[in-house]
Amino acid sequence: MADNKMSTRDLRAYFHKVEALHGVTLGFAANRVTAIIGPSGCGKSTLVRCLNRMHEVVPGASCTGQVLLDGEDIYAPAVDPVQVRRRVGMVFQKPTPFPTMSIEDNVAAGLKLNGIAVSRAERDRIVEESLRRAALWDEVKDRLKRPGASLSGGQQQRLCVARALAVEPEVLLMDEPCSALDPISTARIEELLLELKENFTIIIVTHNMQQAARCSDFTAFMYAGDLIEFGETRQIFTTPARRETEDYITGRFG
Amino acid sequence: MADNKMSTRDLRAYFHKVEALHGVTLGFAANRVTAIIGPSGCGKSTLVRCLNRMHEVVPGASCTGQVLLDGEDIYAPAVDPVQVRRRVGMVFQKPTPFPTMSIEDNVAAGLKLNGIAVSRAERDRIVEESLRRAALWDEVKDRLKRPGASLSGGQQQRLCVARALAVEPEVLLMDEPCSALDPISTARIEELLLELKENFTIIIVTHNMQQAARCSDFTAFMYAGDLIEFGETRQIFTTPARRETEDYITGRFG
Amino acid sequence: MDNSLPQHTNRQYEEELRGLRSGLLKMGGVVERQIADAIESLVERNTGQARETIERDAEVNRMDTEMDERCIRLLALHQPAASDLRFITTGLKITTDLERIGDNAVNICERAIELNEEPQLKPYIDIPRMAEIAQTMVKDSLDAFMRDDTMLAQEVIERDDEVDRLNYQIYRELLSYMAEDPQTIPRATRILFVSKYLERIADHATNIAEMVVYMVKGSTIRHMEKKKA
Amino acid sequence: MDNSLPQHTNRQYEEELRGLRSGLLKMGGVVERQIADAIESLVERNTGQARETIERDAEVNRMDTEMDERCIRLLALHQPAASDLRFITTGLKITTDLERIGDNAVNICERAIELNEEPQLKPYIDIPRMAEIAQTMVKDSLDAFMRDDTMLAQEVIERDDEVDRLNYQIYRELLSYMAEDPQTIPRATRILFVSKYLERIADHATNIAEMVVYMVKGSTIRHMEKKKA
Amino acid sequence: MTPTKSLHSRRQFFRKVKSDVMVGLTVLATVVAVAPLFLVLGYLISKGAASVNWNFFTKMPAPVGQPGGGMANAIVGTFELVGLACLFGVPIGVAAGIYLAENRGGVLAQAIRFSADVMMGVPTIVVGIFCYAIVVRPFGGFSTLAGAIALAVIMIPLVTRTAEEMILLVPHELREAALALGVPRWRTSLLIVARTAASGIATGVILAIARVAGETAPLLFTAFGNRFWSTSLFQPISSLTMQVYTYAISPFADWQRQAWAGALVLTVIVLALEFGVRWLTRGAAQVAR
Amino acid sequence: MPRVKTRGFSVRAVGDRIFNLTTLAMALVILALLAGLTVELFRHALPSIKAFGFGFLTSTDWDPTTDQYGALPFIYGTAVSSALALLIAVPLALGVALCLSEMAPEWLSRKIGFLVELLAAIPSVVYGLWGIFVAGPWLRDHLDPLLAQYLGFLPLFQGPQVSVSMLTASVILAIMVLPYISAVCTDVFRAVPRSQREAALALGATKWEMVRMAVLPYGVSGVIGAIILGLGRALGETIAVAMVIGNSPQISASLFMPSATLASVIANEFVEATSALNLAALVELGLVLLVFGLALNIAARLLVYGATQRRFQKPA
Repeated sequence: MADNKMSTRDLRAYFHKVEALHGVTLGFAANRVTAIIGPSGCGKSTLVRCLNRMHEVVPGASCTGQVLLDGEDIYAPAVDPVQVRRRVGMVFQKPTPFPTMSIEDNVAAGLKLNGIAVSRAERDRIVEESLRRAALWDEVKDRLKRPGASLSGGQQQRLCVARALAVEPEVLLMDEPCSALDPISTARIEELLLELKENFTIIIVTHNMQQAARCSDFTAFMYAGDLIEFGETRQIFTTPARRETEDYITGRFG
Repeated sequence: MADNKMSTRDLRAYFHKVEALHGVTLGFAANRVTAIIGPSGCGKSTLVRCLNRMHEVVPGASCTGQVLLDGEDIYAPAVDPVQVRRRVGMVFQKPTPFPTMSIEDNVAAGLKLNGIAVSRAERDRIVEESLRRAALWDEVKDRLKRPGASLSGGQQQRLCVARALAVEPEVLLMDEPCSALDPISTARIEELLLELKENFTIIIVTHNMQQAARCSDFTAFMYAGDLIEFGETRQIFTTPARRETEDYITGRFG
Repeated sequence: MDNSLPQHTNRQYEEELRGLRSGLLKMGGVVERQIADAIESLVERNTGQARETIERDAEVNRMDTEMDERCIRLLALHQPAASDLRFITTGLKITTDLERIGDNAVNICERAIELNEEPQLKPYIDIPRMAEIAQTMVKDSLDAFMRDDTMLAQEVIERDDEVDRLNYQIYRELLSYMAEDPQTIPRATRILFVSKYLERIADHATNIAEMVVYMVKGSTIRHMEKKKA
Repeated sequence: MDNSLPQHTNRQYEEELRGLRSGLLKMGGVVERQIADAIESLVERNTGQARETIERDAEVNRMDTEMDERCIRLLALHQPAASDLRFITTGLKITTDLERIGDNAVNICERAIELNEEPQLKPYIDIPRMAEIAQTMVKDSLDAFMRDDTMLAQEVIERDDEVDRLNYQIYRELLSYMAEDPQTIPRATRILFVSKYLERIADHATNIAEMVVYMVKGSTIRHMEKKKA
Repeated sequence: MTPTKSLHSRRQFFRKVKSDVMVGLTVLATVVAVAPLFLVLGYLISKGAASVNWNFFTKMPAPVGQPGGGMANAIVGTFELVGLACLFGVPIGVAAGIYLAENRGGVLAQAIRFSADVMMGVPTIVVGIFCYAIVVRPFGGFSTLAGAIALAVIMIPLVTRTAEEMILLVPHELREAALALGVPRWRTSLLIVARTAASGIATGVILAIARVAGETAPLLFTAFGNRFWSTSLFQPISSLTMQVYTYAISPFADWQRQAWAGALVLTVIVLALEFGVRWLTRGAAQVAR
Repeated sequence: MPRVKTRGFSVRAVGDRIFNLTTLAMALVILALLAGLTVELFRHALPSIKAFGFGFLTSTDWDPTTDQYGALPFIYGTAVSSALALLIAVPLALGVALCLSEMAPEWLSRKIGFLVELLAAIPSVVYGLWGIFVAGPWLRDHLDPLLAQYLGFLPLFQGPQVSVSMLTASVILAIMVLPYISAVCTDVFRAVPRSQREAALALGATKWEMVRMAVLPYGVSGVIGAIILGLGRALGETIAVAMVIGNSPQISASLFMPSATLASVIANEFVEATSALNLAALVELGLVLLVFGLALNIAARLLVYGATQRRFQKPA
C-alpha cells in the first residue's frame, strides 16, 4: 500500500486519563473506501475523529502518536486544526443541516470560510457541482431556497455530504452515516460512496457489518481500542486472519 | 393456522383523517415468533400498537376492524383497554426502565402500580422468575436494589422484558426492540426470543430484515400500510410469492 | 412499487450478479466448444486438435474457480436472499458440473489420441449424434438456468433417455465388433469409453436441468410474473 | 475474547449449522455403506443385496435435497460469513459429489445384477481392493472436510493415483481376458464398467478433498490457530 | 499556489485572531457580569454582619433613636407569609402543571400555558394592586392572608411551568411503558410520570419560594407591615423585605444598620434555598446519567 | 389466566375522569387569575379613566393636591431606565451566555452559571439597599464625572450629579435583568445540538465562526425573546428602582437627575393615596404597566417558544 492518502502511527486517544485507542497503526488507501467495523465502544468513532482533529473538540479528550496526511503529521505543533478539517471533511451519524440556512446556503456554508471571496456565479457552480456529486441535485434543484430542514432524513444526509464536498476536501470521513436512516436512504448513500471514491478517499465507520461488506474496499476490525485486523474487504469477510475477526464476523461474540 | 393466538380482521388505523393501515387481516400463531418487516412508514409499528390498544394512546389516533385475542374482539365496546394491555405485553424501541425504581421494583412495577397486593415472598418469586425468563437473573441477582438505569442498554432492554413478563401476559409485542442496541446485546435479545416463545406468543417489529430472518417463525411483509405477504420465514426469505416482497428482500427498492 | 423490475439500489451488487451471470454463460460456451472440439478431433482423427482441447481445459478449471469465488464473494458481501440466493447457490453447484463436462471432454480427447494411433475401427455415426445431443443439452440446460425456464429444463431431462439409448446401442454394436474380432477390443473399449463419457456429459446436463427445476420449484406456487431478465 | 471457541450467540444458527454438519456426516456414512454393499453384492454375487442397495439410493437423493435446503436456509436466514460461509458453500458442493457417488454405487449394483446372471468370469481381487481404497477416500475426504484438515485432504488426492493405477491394471487384465475368449466380452466390459465406476467414486472423493483444500486455502496465509472443533 | 498561499495564510491568521479576540471578550463580559454578586455580598457582610446577633433574631424592632432591637416579627412574618403562599400555590401549581403536561396539544391547555407564561411577566406590584382589590378591600384591611395570596399568585405560574417542563422531560416512552403494563392512565401520571419528575418539581417549588421570599412590592399594600407580632391571619404582618425597605429609606443610621443586617439575613435565607436546589439537582443529574 | 373483563363502566375509567377534572380545575385557576387581574385593575382604574381619558397618558402633571394626574413622566422614566438597563445588560448577557455555552469547560461553566443564578436570586430590596448606599455614591463620585468630562456635550450627561438618579437606577436594573437574559440565552445556545457545532467545526470553522455559523442563527429568535423578557422585568421592577431613582415626577434630559417609574410611584404613593381619584389614577398606572407587561410578554413568549419548544416537539 504505497499510495496511502492517510495513515496513523501508534495513535493513542484518551478521554481524560482513560486510553480509548491503544496504539493504532493503519493506512488508508487513496481513492478507496475503507470501512472501520467493531462492536460498540471499540474506539472506531474515536479513531475516525482523530483523523481530522475533531477528537480534541470533546472536553477532556487528547491523543498521542502520528496521523499523516500526504506524509505530513496533522498533529505537528505548527498545524492549525482548522486547516486540517478543511482537507479532511466529515459527515456525522445524524444529518446536521444548518436549520436556519437554505439548501444552497447550507452547501455554500463552508465557502464563506474559504477566504477568497467567490463570485455569485462561482458559488452557484460549486453548489451545483457539490449537489450533483452528492446525487441530490435533481431532487432539490427546484427548491434551493427552501430550508435544509425541509428535506427527508436521507436527503439531509446527502445535503451534509454535499456541504462537506463543497470545500473540496481530499478525504471524507463518515461516522455511521446511515445509522439514522431507513434502508432505502441507506442504499442511496452506499451507492454514493462508489461514485465519490473516484475523487476522494473515504473512511467510513459502521456498526453494520453488512454495510462494510457491501461498500468498502478495505476493512479494519477494531476491538476494545485495538486494531485487530486490516485487509481487503473480501478477504476479511471470507478468510479473516484473526480468530477475533472471524468470531465477530460470524456472529460469535462474548 | 387453526391455533392463532391473535388475529386481525380488516384492521384500519388512522391518525386524524389519514389512514395508516389499509385493512390488514393477519393471524399470529400461538407460541411462535412472528416478525413484521417493511420499510419505514409502512405501518408496521402502527399495526403492532393496535394489538394492545396502545395506538389509541396517541392523540388523534383511532382504528376500525377487529383484533381478536383468543377469539374475543379487544375493541368490543365493553372491553377495558387496561385489561387488554395486561394480557398483551409490550417492549419498546428504547429501553424504558422506570428511573426512580430499583431493578426489582421495576420488575414488580406492573403489580405494584396496579395496587395488586402480593406477599413479599410471592413478589420475590415473581421477580426472580421474570428475571430468569428474561435471561437477566444471573447478571443482576446481586444488585436488585440498584436503580434500573444503572444497567447497560442491553440489560435495560431485558429488564423491560422481565417487567412485561411479570404481569404474565399471553402475548408479547416487541417494537424494534434492538434498534437502539449494539450487535452483542441484539444477539442476546434474539436468543431470548427463542426461549420465550415456549411460553408466549411473540410479535416483533423490525426494520432489520436479517433479524427477522434469524429469529422468527413467520414473517409478514408490509408496504405503505398494506400487508403484502405473510408466510413462514424460510419461505418468505427463499421463495417469496409476491414481487414486492422479493424486491424488498433482495434489496431492490424504489 | 412500479411495474418495471427495479434495479438493485446497490449497483456494485447488481454488477457482481451480472458478472456472475455472464461468467457462467461464458464458461458454458467454452465447455460446449470443448465437447464439439473433442468429438471433432475424434471423428477427424486430429491429434493436434485433441491436444489443444486438452490444454484448453485449464481455462475451464480457472473459470470454475473464478465462478466459485464470485459466488462466495456475493454471499459474503451482499447477503443475497430469495431469487438472487437461489440463482447464486445453483450457480455454485452448476460450475462443478460444467467443470466435470470439461473433464469428460478431455477424457474423450485422450481416447481420441490413443485411437488415432491405430487404424479407424469403423466410421463414427452414433457418437457424433450423441455428442450433438449432449452438447445441446448442455446449452439448453444453461439457457434454462439463465431464464428460469423449467419447461426447457424438463425437456433436457427427457432428452437424456435418448442419449442413454444411443449409448446402449453403441455398446451393443461394439460388443459384436469385439466378439467378431478380438483385435478390435482395445479400440472398441476406447470407443465404449467415449460413449460412456458422452453419456456422462448428458448426465451432467441433466443434473443442471434438475437443479434449475429445483431452483424454480420453490416458486411454482408463485404467480408466474416473476423475473424476466 | 477468551480462548475457548465461543458459541454463536444465535443458538438457532448454531443448531442449524450443527444439523448441517451431522447431516453431511450421516449422508457420507450412508454413501460409504452403499459402496461397501454394492461391492459385497458383486463379490458375493448377491442379487438381493444389490437390489436393496439400489432402493436405498432414494435415501441418498433425499438427503442430498435436504442438505441443499439446509444450506440455502442457512444462507438465507443467517447471512454466514468467513469460515461458516466456506463450510456451507463447500457443503453445498459436496452433496452433489456424495449423491453421484451414490449413483455410481447403484451403477455397480446394476452391473452386479447383470453379472450374477452369468457364471463368474474370475475371482475379484483388484476390484474389492479398489473399492476399499475408494471407500476410505470418501470417508477421509469427509473427515478432512469436517476437520478442515488439508493434510488428510492432500493424502486423499494422492491416493487417487493408486486407484487409477488399479483401474488401468484391471483394464489391461480384462483386455487380455477378452482377447483370449470373446465369450467373456460382455462380462468383461461390465467388470470394466464397475472398475470405471469405482474410479469415478475415487474421483468424486478427490474432488471433495480438493474442495476442502480450496476451502481452507484462503486461510493458509492465516495463523494455524483457527478452528479446532 | 505561492501568492495565494501567502494571502491565504494572512487571512487564516486574521481569522484566528478574530476568533481569539471574541473569545476574550466573552470571558471579560462574564467577569464583569459576575462582579456585582461579590460586591453585593461583600458589602452585606461588611456592613450587616456586625448587627446580626442573638437580639436581632429574638427582639422586636426598637423605636427610632433607641439602640438595639431586632426583627423577630419580620423573620417569623416572612416564614408565615411564604408558608401560607406555598399552601395555596404549590398544590394548584403542581396540579395545573400536570394538567398542562397531560394535555399538551389541547387548545385549552395551550391557552392556560400561555396565561401562565404571561402571568410570570406581570409586574409584582400589579399583583399587589390586584390582591388589594380582591382581598384587602372586601375584608376591610391589610392582612397576612392578603399578603400570602399575593405571593401565591406569583408562585402559581412559576410552579406550574416548571412542573410541566419537568414532567415533559420524562420520556414519553416511560408513560407508554407503564400504560403497556396495564396501568390506568391516572396511576401512570402520578406514580410514574410525576414521581419521576418529582425532584425537578421540588426544585421548581424551592426556586419559587426563594423568589417570593425576596418579594417586597406585592406586600406593600397587602401585608402592609406591622411593628408588632401579628396574631391573626386578618391582621397586617411584617416581612424581612418590607422591614429592610422601610429601614433603608429612613434617615436614621441605626435603622440603616438594621437594614443591612436584615438584608444579610434575607440574602442568606434565599441563597440557602438556592444551594439546596443545587444539591437536589446534582443528585438528579447523576441519576439521569 | 385472567380473561378480558367485560365490566360495564370500569372503576379505572372513573379514576381517570376524577384525575382529569381535578387537574383541569387547578389549571383553570391560572386562567381565572389572569382574567381577574385585568378585570379588577380596569374596574378600579375606571374613575381615573373616566376623569382623564386618553390625556392621562400624555399629561405631565401629577399633583395629588389638585387631583390632577398624568402618567407621562412615569412612562418616560420607565422607558428610559429600562432601555438604558438593556443597553448595558444585553451585550454583557450575550457574552456571558456564549462564554458559558461555548467557551468555558463544563465544570467551570456550571459554577459560573450558578453564580449568575445567584445574581438573579438576590432580592431586589437588597439591590436597592446596595444601590442607595454603595452603587449610587460610587457612580456619582467616579463614573458621572468621567461621563460629564468626555460626553458632557450630550444633554444626557449634563447637570448636577446626584446618587439617586436615572443612571443609578439603570445600572442597578441592568445588574438585575442581566442574569435573566443570560440564563435564557444560555439555555437557547445550549439547545443548539452538539452535532451542529461539530458540523461547523468539521467544515473548518474557527471557534468564533462556529458560533456565527451554527449557534447564533439557531438561537436568534430565542435571544430576542430573552431580551424582551428582560425588558419586561426591567419595566416591572419596583422596589430597587423606587429606592434609587429619587422618585421625582419630572422629565429631564440628564441621566444624572432623579426620576420616577410607573412601578416606583405606585409603591411610594399607593398606601398614602389622598383621594379615591388618586387611588384610581395609581391603579391606572398599574393598568398601563400591566398592558405593557402583557404586550411584551406575549411577544417574548411567542419568540421564545419558537426557539426552545423545538426540543419538546418530539413526535408523540
